[in-house]
Amino acid sequence: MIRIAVQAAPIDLAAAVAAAESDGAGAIATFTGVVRGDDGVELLELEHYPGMTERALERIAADAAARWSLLSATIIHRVGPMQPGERIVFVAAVAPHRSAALDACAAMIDVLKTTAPFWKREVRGGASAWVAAREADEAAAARWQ
Amino acid sequence: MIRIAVQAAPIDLAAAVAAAESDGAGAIATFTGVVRGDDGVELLELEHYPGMTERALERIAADAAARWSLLSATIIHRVGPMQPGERIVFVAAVAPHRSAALDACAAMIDVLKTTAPFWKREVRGGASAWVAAREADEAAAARWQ
Amino acid sequence: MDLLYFAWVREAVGTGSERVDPPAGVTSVAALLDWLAARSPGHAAAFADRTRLRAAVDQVFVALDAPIADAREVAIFPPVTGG
Amino acid sequence: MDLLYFAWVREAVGTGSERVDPPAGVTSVAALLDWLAARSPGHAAAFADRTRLRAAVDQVFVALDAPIADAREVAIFPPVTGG
Repeated sequence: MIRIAVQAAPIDLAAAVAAAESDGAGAIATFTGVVRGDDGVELLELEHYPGMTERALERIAADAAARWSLLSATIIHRVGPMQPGERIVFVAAVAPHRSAALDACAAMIDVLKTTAPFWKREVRGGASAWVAAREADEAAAARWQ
Repeated sequence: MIRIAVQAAPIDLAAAVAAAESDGAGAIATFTGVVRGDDGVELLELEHYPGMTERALERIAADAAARWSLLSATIIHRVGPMQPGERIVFVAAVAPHRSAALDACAAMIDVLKTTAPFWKREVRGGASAWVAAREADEAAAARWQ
Repeated sequence: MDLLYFAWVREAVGTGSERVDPPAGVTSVAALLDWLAARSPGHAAAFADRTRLRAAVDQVFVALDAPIADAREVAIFPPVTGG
Repeated sequence: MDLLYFAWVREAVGTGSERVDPPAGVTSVAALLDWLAARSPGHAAAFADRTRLRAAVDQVFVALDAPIADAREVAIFPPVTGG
Protein backbone atom coordinates (compact mmCIF):
# COMPACT_ATOMS: atom_id res chain seq x y z
CA MET A 1 0.00 0.00 0.00
CA ILE A 2 1.22 3.50 -0.90
CA ARG A 3 0.18 6.48 1.23
CA ILE A 4 1.06 9.99 0.06
CA ALA A 5 0.01 13.36 1.46
CA VAL A 6 1.08 16.93 0.74
CA GLN A 7 -0.68 19.09 3.28
CA ALA A 8 -0.74 22.48 5.00
CA ALA A 9 -2.13 20.90 8.17
CA PRO A 10 0.20 19.59 10.90
CA ILE A 11 1.32 15.96 10.55
CA ASP A 12 -0.50 13.64 12.97
CA LEU A 13 2.29 11.25 13.85
CA ALA A 14 0.24 8.92 16.05
CA ALA A 15 -2.31 8.41 13.27
CA ALA A 16 0.41 7.89 10.66
CA VAL A 17 2.26 5.32 12.76
CA ALA A 18 -0.96 3.51 13.68
CA ALA A 19 -1.84 3.24 9.98
CA ALA A 20 1.62 1.84 9.19
CA GLU A 21 1.41 -0.70 12.03
CA SER A 22 -2.00 -1.84 10.85
CA ASP A 23 -0.36 -3.13 7.68
CA GLY A 24 0.58 -6.18 9.74
CA ALA A 25 4.31 -6.64 9.21
CA GLY A 26 7.11 -7.33 11.65
CA ALA A 27 9.25 -4.24 11.06
CA ILE A 28 8.37 -0.56 10.86
CA ALA A 29 11.06 2.07 10.22
CA THR A 30 10.15 5.74 10.33
CA PHE A 31 11.85 9.06 9.76
CA THR A 32 10.47 12.36 10.99
CA GLY A 33 11.96 15.72 10.03
CA VAL A 34 11.30 18.59 12.44
CA VAL A 35 11.90 22.33 11.95
CA ARG A 36 15.01 23.21 13.95
CA GLY A 37 15.08 26.45 15.87
CA ASP A 38 18.64 26.13 17.14
CA ASP A 39 20.17 28.56 14.64
CA GLY A 40 17.69 31.38 15.10
CA VAL A 41 15.04 30.29 12.60
CA GLU A 42 11.70 31.82 13.57
CA LEU A 43 9.60 30.49 10.71
CA LEU A 44 10.06 28.06 7.85
CA GLU A 45 8.05 28.31 4.65
CA LEU A 46 7.78 25.45 2.20
CA GLU A 47 6.85 26.14 -1.42
CA HIS A 48 6.15 23.26 -3.79
CA TYR A 49 5.07 22.42 -7.35
CA PRO A 50 1.45 21.27 -7.07
CA GLY A 51 0.79 18.21 -9.17
CA MET A 52 4.43 17.35 -9.77
CA THR A 53 5.02 17.03 -6.01
CA GLU A 54 2.36 14.36 -5.59
CA ARG A 55 3.67 12.48 -8.64
CA ALA A 56 7.23 12.62 -7.30
CA LEU A 57 6.24 11.32 -3.85
CA GLU A 58 4.10 8.56 -5.38
CA ARG A 59 7.02 7.46 -7.48
CA ILE A 60 9.53 7.54 -4.59
CA ALA A 61 7.20 5.45 -2.42
CA ALA A 62 6.26 3.02 -5.21
CA ASP A 63 9.91 2.52 -6.22
CA ALA A 64 10.89 1.74 -2.62
CA ALA A 65 7.90 -0.56 -2.13
CA ALA A 66 8.85 -2.55 -5.23
CA ARG A 67 12.59 -2.67 -4.57
CA TRP A 68 12.30 -3.78 -0.92
CA SER A 69 9.01 -5.74 -1.20
CA LEU A 70 7.35 -3.48 1.37
CA LEU A 71 3.90 -4.10 2.78
CA SER A 72 3.46 -0.33 2.80
CA ALA A 73 5.27 2.94 2.14
CA THR A 74 4.10 6.28 3.54
CA ILE A 75 5.29 9.81 2.77
CA ILE A 76 3.59 12.82 4.35
CA HIS A 77 5.07 16.24 3.56
CA ARG A 78 3.90 19.51 4.96
CA VAL A 79 3.84 22.76 2.92
CA GLY A 80 3.30 26.42 3.81
CA PRO A 81 4.52 28.21 6.94
CA MET A 82 5.61 26.27 10.03
CA GLN A 83 7.26 26.93 13.38
CA PRO A 84 10.39 25.41 14.95
CA GLY A 85 9.44 22.10 16.56
CA GLU A 86 6.77 21.29 13.97
CA ARG A 87 7.10 18.25 11.70
CA ILE A 88 8.04 18.88 8.05
CA VAL A 89 8.08 15.33 6.77
CA PHE A 90 7.20 11.80 7.89
CA VAL A 91 8.33 8.67 6.07
CA ALA A 92 7.50 5.07 7.04
CA ALA A 93 8.47 1.73 5.53
CA VAL A 94 6.77 -1.49 6.66
CA ALA A 95 8.26 -4.90 5.84
CA PRO A 96 8.42 -8.45 7.19
CA HIS A 97 12.05 -7.96 8.31
CA ARG A 98 14.04 -5.04 9.65
CA SER A 99 16.75 -4.58 7.02
CA ALA A 100 14.21 -3.97 4.24
CA ALA A 101 12.27 -1.49 6.41
CA LEU A 102 15.40 0.38 7.53
CA ASP A 103 16.96 0.61 4.05
CA ALA A 104 13.70 1.59 2.36
CA CYS A 105 13.03 4.32 4.94
CA ALA A 106 16.53 5.80 4.53
CA ALA A 107 16.30 5.59 0.73
CA MET A 108 12.92 7.32 0.59
CA ILE A 109 14.03 10.35 2.61
CA ASP A 110 17.38 10.56 0.79
CA VAL A 111 15.75 10.43 -2.65
CA LEU A 112 12.98 12.82 -1.57
CA LYS A 113 15.62 15.42 -0.67
CA THR A 114 16.83 15.62 -4.28
CA THR A 115 13.86 14.63 -6.45
CA ALA A 116 10.73 16.13 -4.87
CA PRO A 117 10.00 19.73 -5.90
CA PHE A 118 10.00 21.52 -2.54
CA TRP A 119 11.81 24.74 -1.67
CA LYS A 120 12.47 26.01 1.84
CA ARG A 121 12.62 29.62 2.93
CA GLU A 122 13.78 30.52 6.44
CA VAL A 123 12.81 33.64 8.35
CA ARG A 124 15.37 34.97 10.85
CA GLY A 125 15.09 38.32 12.58
CA GLY A 126 12.29 39.33 10.21
CA ALA A 127 14.39 38.68 7.07
CA SER A 128 13.74 35.66 4.85
CA ALA A 129 16.23 33.69 2.75
CA TRP A 130 15.94 30.65 0.46
CA VAL A 131 17.80 27.59 1.71
CA ALA A 132 20.61 26.41 -0.59
CA ALA A 133 20.74 22.77 -1.73
CA ARG A 134 23.46 20.64 -0.13
CA GLU A 135 25.88 18.55 -2.16
CA ALA A 136 25.72 15.96 0.63
CA ASP A 137 22.09 15.40 -0.31
CA GLU A 138 23.03 14.51 -3.88
CA ALA A 139 25.60 12.03 -2.59
CA ALA A 140 23.11 10.47 -0.17
CA ALA A 141 20.51 10.00 -2.90
CA ALA A 142 23.12 8.53 -5.30
CA ARG A 143 23.73 5.69 -2.82
CA TRP A 144 20.37 4.17 -3.76
CA GLN A 145 20.71 4.32 -7.55
CA MET B 1 19.96 11.67 26.82
CA ILE B 2 19.75 7.86 27.11
CA ARG B 3 16.38 6.18 27.71
CA ILE B 4 16.25 2.45 28.41
CA ALA B 5 13.34 0.27 29.46
CA VAL B 6 12.89 -3.49 29.80
CA GLN B 7 9.25 -4.05 30.59
CA ALA B 8 6.42 -6.58 30.67
CA ALA B 9 3.89 -3.83 29.90
CA PRO B 10 2.96 -2.95 26.31
CA ILE B 11 5.14 -0.31 24.62
CA ASP B 12 3.38 3.08 24.41
CA LEU B 13 4.62 4.28 21.03
CA ALA B 14 2.97 7.70 21.13
CA ALA B 15 4.59 8.48 24.48
CA ALA B 16 7.97 7.18 23.33
CA VAL B 17 7.91 9.22 20.11
CA ALA B 18 6.71 12.34 21.93
CA ALA B 19 9.61 12.02 24.36
CA ALA B 20 12.08 11.66 21.48
CA GLU B 21 10.66 14.68 19.65
CA SER B 22 10.88 16.79 22.79
CA ASP B 23 14.66 16.47 22.63
CA GLY B 24 14.57 19.31 20.11
CA ALA B 25 16.49 18.03 17.12
CA GLY B 26 15.72 18.10 13.41
CA ALA B 27 15.75 14.37 12.66
CA ILE B 28 14.11 11.43 14.41
CA ALA B 29 14.56 7.88 13.13
CA THR B 30 12.64 5.05 14.75
CA PHE B 31 12.40 1.30 14.42
CA THR B 32 9.53 -0.75 15.81
CA GLY B 33 9.51 -4.54 15.87
CA VAL B 34 6.10 -6.20 15.99
CA VAL B 35 5.24 -9.86 16.66
CA ARG B 36 4.33 -11.40 13.31
CA GLY B 37 1.46 -13.85 13.15
CA ASP B 38 1.80 -14.68 9.47
CA ASP B 39 3.52 -18.02 10.00
CA GLY B 40 1.09 -19.42 12.56
CA VAL B 41 2.66 -17.99 15.72
CA GLU B 42 -0.01 -17.73 18.43
CA LEU B 43 2.16 -16.41 21.24
CA LEU B 44 5.71 -15.16 21.62
CA GLU B 45 7.56 -15.36 24.94
CA LEU B 46 10.67 -13.34 25.63
CA GLU B 47 13.09 -14.45 28.33
CA HIS B 48 16.00 -12.21 29.34
CA TYR B 49 18.92 -11.92 31.75
CA PRO B 50 17.82 -9.36 34.36
CA GLY B 51 20.60 -6.93 35.18
CA MET B 52 22.77 -7.79 32.20
CA THR B 53 19.95 -6.83 29.80
CA GLU B 54 19.70 -3.30 31.15
CA ARG B 55 23.49 -2.93 31.05
CA ALA B 56 23.61 -4.17 27.45
CA LEU B 57 20.89 -1.79 26.28
CA GLU B 58 22.50 1.14 28.13
CA ARG B 59 25.77 0.40 26.42
CA ILE B 60 24.22 0.02 22.95
CA ALA B 61 22.41 3.35 23.32
CA ALA B 62 25.38 5.17 24.85
CA ASP B 63 27.77 3.89 22.15
CA ALA B 64 25.41 5.07 19.39
CA ALA B 65 24.84 8.42 21.08
CA ALA B 66 28.59 9.01 21.29
CA ARG B 67 29.44 7.77 17.79
CA TRP B 68 26.73 9.76 16.00
CA SER B 69 26.55 12.75 18.40
CA LEU B 70 22.89 12.08 19.12
CA LEU B 71 20.70 14.36 21.18
CA SER B 72 19.00 11.24 22.49
CA ALA B 73 18.89 7.47 22.10
CA THR B 74 15.94 5.35 23.24
CA ILE B 75 15.60 1.56 23.50
CA ILE B 76 12.42 0.00 24.91
CA HIS B 77 12.25 -3.80 24.91
CA ARG B 78 9.33 -5.87 26.03
CA VAL B 79 9.71 -9.19 27.90
CA GLY B 80 7.29 -11.98 28.84
CA PRO B 81 4.38 -13.27 26.76
CA MET B 82 2.96 -11.24 23.87
CA GLN B 83 0.49 -11.69 21.02
CA PRO B 84 0.93 -11.21 17.25
CA GLY B 85 0.55 -7.51 16.44
CA GLU B 86 2.09 -6.37 19.74
CA ARG B 87 5.33 -4.38 19.79
CA ILE B 88 8.49 -6.22 20.92
CA VAL B 89 11.01 -3.43 20.61
CA PHE B 90 11.18 0.31 19.93
CA VAL B 91 14.38 2.15 19.06
CA ALA B 92 14.71 5.89 18.41
CA ALA B 93 17.69 8.07 17.48
CA VAL B 94 17.43 11.87 17.57
CA ALA B 95 20.03 14.04 15.84
CA PRO B 96 20.40 17.44 14.18
CA HIS B 97 20.58 15.83 10.71
CA ARG B 98 19.01 12.79 9.12
CA SER B 99 22.01 10.63 8.24
CA ALA B 100 23.16 10.42 11.86
CA ALA B 101 19.65 9.58 13.06
CA LEU B 102 19.08 6.93 10.36
CA ASP B 103 22.46 5.24 10.79
CA ALA B 104 22.30 5.27 14.59
CA CYS B 105 18.79 3.78 14.60
CA ALA B 106 19.81 0.98 12.23
CA ALA B 107 23.00 0.31 14.20
CA MET B 108 21.19 0.11 17.54
CA ILE B 109 18.67 -2.50 16.39
CA ASP B 110 21.34 -4.50 14.51
CA VAL B 111 23.68 -4.56 17.51
CA LEU B 112 20.81 -5.29 19.91
CA LYS B 113 19.97 -8.42 17.91
CA THR B 114 23.36 -9.97 18.70
CA THR B 115 24.51 -8.43 21.99
CA ALA B 116 21.44 -8.09 24.21
CA PRO B 117 20.57 -11.20 26.25
CA PHE B 118 17.04 -11.95 25.06
CA TRP B 119 15.67 -15.31 23.95
CA LYS B 120 12.46 -15.82 22.01
CA ARG B 121 10.14 -18.81 22.27
CA GLU B 122 7.27 -19.19 19.82
CA VAL B 123 4.04 -21.07 20.48
CA ARG B 124 2.36 -22.67 17.45
CA GLY B 125 -0.53 -25.10 17.70
CA GLY B 126 0.00 -25.39 21.44
CA ALA B 127 3.66 -26.46 21.06
CA SER B 128 6.50 -24.09 21.92
CA ALA B 129 9.98 -23.89 20.35
CA TRP B 130 12.99 -21.66 20.94
CA VAL B 131 13.87 -19.41 18.01
CA ALA B 132 17.31 -20.08 16.48
CA ALA B 133 19.76 -17.23 16.00
CA ARG B 134 20.25 -16.06 12.42
CA GLU B 135 23.67 -15.71 10.82
CA ALA B 136 22.32 -12.69 8.95
CA ASP B 137 22.01 -10.93 12.31
CA GLU B 138 25.72 -11.41 13.03
CA ALA B 139 26.56 -9.97 9.61
CA ALA B 140 24.25 -6.99 10.14
CA ALA B 141 25.79 -6.19 13.52
CA ALA B 142 29.33 -6.54 12.13
CA ARG B 143 28.64 -3.66 9.70
CA TRP B 144 28.82 -1.20 12.59
CA GLN B 145 32.07 -2.38 14.17
CA MET C 1 3.22 26.92 -23.51
CA ASP C 2 2.72 27.46 -19.77
CA LEU C 3 5.78 28.52 -17.80
CA LEU C 4 6.05 28.07 -14.04
CA TYR C 5 8.64 29.61 -11.72
CA PHE C 6 9.39 28.63 -8.13
CA ALA C 7 11.28 29.94 -5.10
CA TRP C 8 13.78 32.76 -5.85
CA VAL C 9 13.32 32.29 -9.61
CA ARG C 10 9.65 33.22 -9.15
CA GLU C 11 10.62 36.24 -7.08
CA ALA C 12 13.25 37.40 -9.58
CA VAL C 13 10.97 37.03 -12.60
CA GLY C 14 8.16 38.71 -10.68
CA THR C 15 5.45 36.12 -11.36
CA GLY C 16 4.79 32.46 -10.65
CA SER C 17 3.44 31.66 -14.08
CA GLU C 18 3.02 33.05 -17.58
CA ARG C 19 1.86 31.79 -20.96
CA VAL C 20 4.25 32.27 -23.88
CA ASP C 21 4.49 31.31 -27.53
CA PRO C 22 8.20 30.99 -28.36
CA PRO C 23 9.36 31.10 -32.02
CA ALA C 24 10.12 27.86 -33.87
CA GLY C 25 13.88 28.18 -33.35
CA VAL C 26 13.50 27.79 -29.59
CA THR C 27 13.81 24.00 -29.25
CA SER C 28 15.51 23.40 -25.87
CA VAL C 29 15.07 24.61 -22.28
CA ALA C 30 18.36 26.52 -22.59
CA ALA C 31 17.19 28.24 -25.79
CA LEU C 32 13.91 29.07 -24.05
CA LEU C 33 15.84 30.73 -21.20
CA ASP C 34 17.87 32.77 -23.74
CA TRP C 35 14.66 33.91 -25.40
CA LEU C 36 12.92 34.66 -22.07
CA ALA C 37 15.88 36.70 -20.77
CA ALA C 38 15.02 39.43 -23.28
CA ARG C 39 11.51 39.87 -21.86
CA SER C 40 12.46 41.91 -18.77
CA PRO C 41 15.37 42.76 -16.45
CA GLY C 42 13.77 40.36 -13.93
CA HIS C 43 13.87 37.49 -16.42
CA ALA C 44 17.47 38.36 -17.34
CA ALA C 45 18.54 38.37 -13.69
CA ALA C 46 16.73 35.13 -12.89
CA PHE C 47 18.31 33.24 -15.79
CA ALA C 48 21.81 34.78 -15.70
CA ASP C 49 23.54 31.90 -13.86
CA ARG C 50 22.41 28.63 -15.44
CA THR C 51 24.31 26.52 -12.89
CA ARG C 52 21.79 27.64 -10.27
CA LEU C 53 18.78 26.55 -12.33
CA ARG C 54 16.90 23.28 -12.72
CA ALA C 55 13.97 22.51 -15.01
CA ALA C 56 11.02 20.20 -15.49
CA VAL C 57 9.13 19.61 -18.74
CA ASP C 58 5.57 18.41 -18.24
CA GLN C 59 6.40 17.69 -14.57
CA VAL C 60 9.48 15.54 -15.27
CA PHE C 61 12.96 16.76 -14.28
CA VAL C 62 15.16 17.38 -17.33
CA ALA C 63 18.63 18.74 -18.09
CA LEU C 64 18.76 22.29 -19.46
CA ASP C 65 19.68 21.03 -22.94
CA ALA C 66 16.53 18.88 -23.08
CA PRO C 67 14.13 19.46 -25.99
CA ILE C 68 10.83 21.27 -25.43
CA ALA C 69 9.02 20.14 -28.57
CA ASP C 70 5.35 19.50 -27.74
CA ALA C 71 5.87 20.63 -24.12
CA ARG C 72 2.70 21.97 -22.51
CA GLU C 73 4.31 23.05 -19.22
CA VAL C 74 7.91 24.07 -18.52
CA ALA C 75 9.02 24.87 -14.97
CA ILE C 76 12.22 26.70 -13.97
CA PHE C 77 13.44 26.62 -10.36
CA PRO C 78 16.49 26.30 -8.07
CA PRO C 79 17.73 22.90 -6.84
CA VAL C 80 15.11 21.39 -4.53
CA THR C 81 15.44 21.60 -0.73
CA GLY C 82 12.56 19.64 0.77
CA GLY C 83 12.44 16.99 3.46
CA MET D 1 29.99 -19.05 42.29
CA ASP D 2 26.47 -18.40 41.02
CA LEU D 3 25.49 -20.12 37.79
CA LEU D 4 22.62 -18.90 35.62
CA TYR D 5 21.00 -20.76 32.72
CA PHE D 6 18.65 -19.31 30.11
CA ALA D 7 16.27 -20.53 27.39
CA TRP D 8 16.67 -24.19 26.37
CA VAL D 9 19.85 -24.52 28.45
CA ARG D 10 17.77 -23.71 31.53
CA GLU D 11 15.16 -26.25 30.50
CA ALA D 12 17.74 -28.98 29.81
CA VAL D 13 19.59 -28.45 33.09
CA GLY D 14 16.27 -28.31 34.94
CA THR D 15 16.92 -25.11 36.87
CA GLY D 16 17.55 -21.43 36.14
CA SER D 17 20.27 -21.03 38.75
CA GLU D 18 22.49 -22.92 41.15
CA ARG D 19 25.40 -22.14 43.44
CA VAL D 20 28.55 -24.26 42.96
CA ASP D 21 32.09 -24.40 44.29
CA PRO D 22 34.25 -25.82 41.49
CA PRO D 23 37.71 -27.29 42.33
CA ALA D 24 40.86 -25.23 41.76
CA GLY D 25 41.67 -26.92 38.44
CA VAL D 26 38.51 -25.50 36.83
CA THR D 27 39.88 -22.22 35.45
CA SER D 28 37.88 -21.56 32.25
CA VAL D 29 34.24 -21.56 31.19
CA ALA D 30 34.93 -24.66 29.07
CA ALA D 31 36.48 -26.49 32.04
CA LEU D 32 33.51 -25.45 34.15
CA LEU D 33 31.15 -26.99 31.57
CA ASP D 34 33.19 -30.24 31.60
CA TRP D 35 32.95 -30.34 35.39
CA LEU D 36 29.22 -29.46 35.44
CA ALA D 37 28.39 -32.15 32.83
CA ALA D 38 29.08 -34.81 35.47
CA ARG D 39 26.44 -33.42 37.84
CA SER D 40 23.37 -34.83 36.07
CA PRO D 41 22.15 -36.20 32.74
CA GLY D 42 20.42 -32.85 32.24
CA HIS D 43 23.68 -30.97 32.62
CA ALA D 44 25.42 -33.43 30.29
CA ALA D 45 22.73 -33.01 27.63
CA ALA D 46 22.71 -29.22 27.91
CA PHE D 47 26.48 -28.89 27.52
CA ALA D 48 27.07 -31.66 24.93
CA ASP D 49 27.31 -29.38 21.86
CA ARG D 50 29.53 -26.42 22.74
CA THR D 51 28.94 -24.72 19.36
CA ARG D 52 25.36 -24.05 20.50
CA LEU D 53 26.42 -22.35 23.75
CA ARG D 54 27.39 -18.81 24.68
CA ALA D 55 28.56 -17.49 28.05
CA ALA D 56 28.81 -14.37 30.17
CA VAL D 57 31.11 -13.87 33.17
CA ASP D 58 29.87 -11.25 35.61
CA GLN D 59 27.38 -10.07 32.95
CA VAL D 60 29.95 -9.60 30.17
CA PHE D 61 29.90 -11.85 27.07
CA VAL D 62 33.02 -14.03 26.86
CA ALA D 63 34.37 -16.83 24.67
CA LEU D 64 34.15 -20.35 26.14
CA ASP D 65 37.90 -20.44 26.73
CA ALA D 66 37.73 -17.31 28.90
CA PRO D 67 39.08 -17.55 32.47
CA ILE D 68 36.68 -17.65 35.41
CA ALA D 69 39.11 -16.70 38.16
CA ASP D 70 37.32 -14.43 40.68
CA ALA D 71 34.02 -14.75 38.77
CA ARG D 72 30.99 -14.26 40.99
CA GLU D 73 28.37 -15.05 38.31
CA VAL D 74 28.68 -17.24 35.22
CA ALA D 75 25.76 -17.55 32.78
CA ILE D 76 25.35 -20.19 30.08
CA PHE D 77 22.80 -19.76 27.27
CA PRO D 78 22.13 -20.15 23.54
CA PRO D 79 22.90 -17.36 21.02
CA VAL D 80 20.63 -14.41 21.72
CA THR D 81 17.47 -13.79 19.65
CA GLY D 82 15.96 -10.51 20.84
CA GLY D 83 14.74 -7.47 18.99
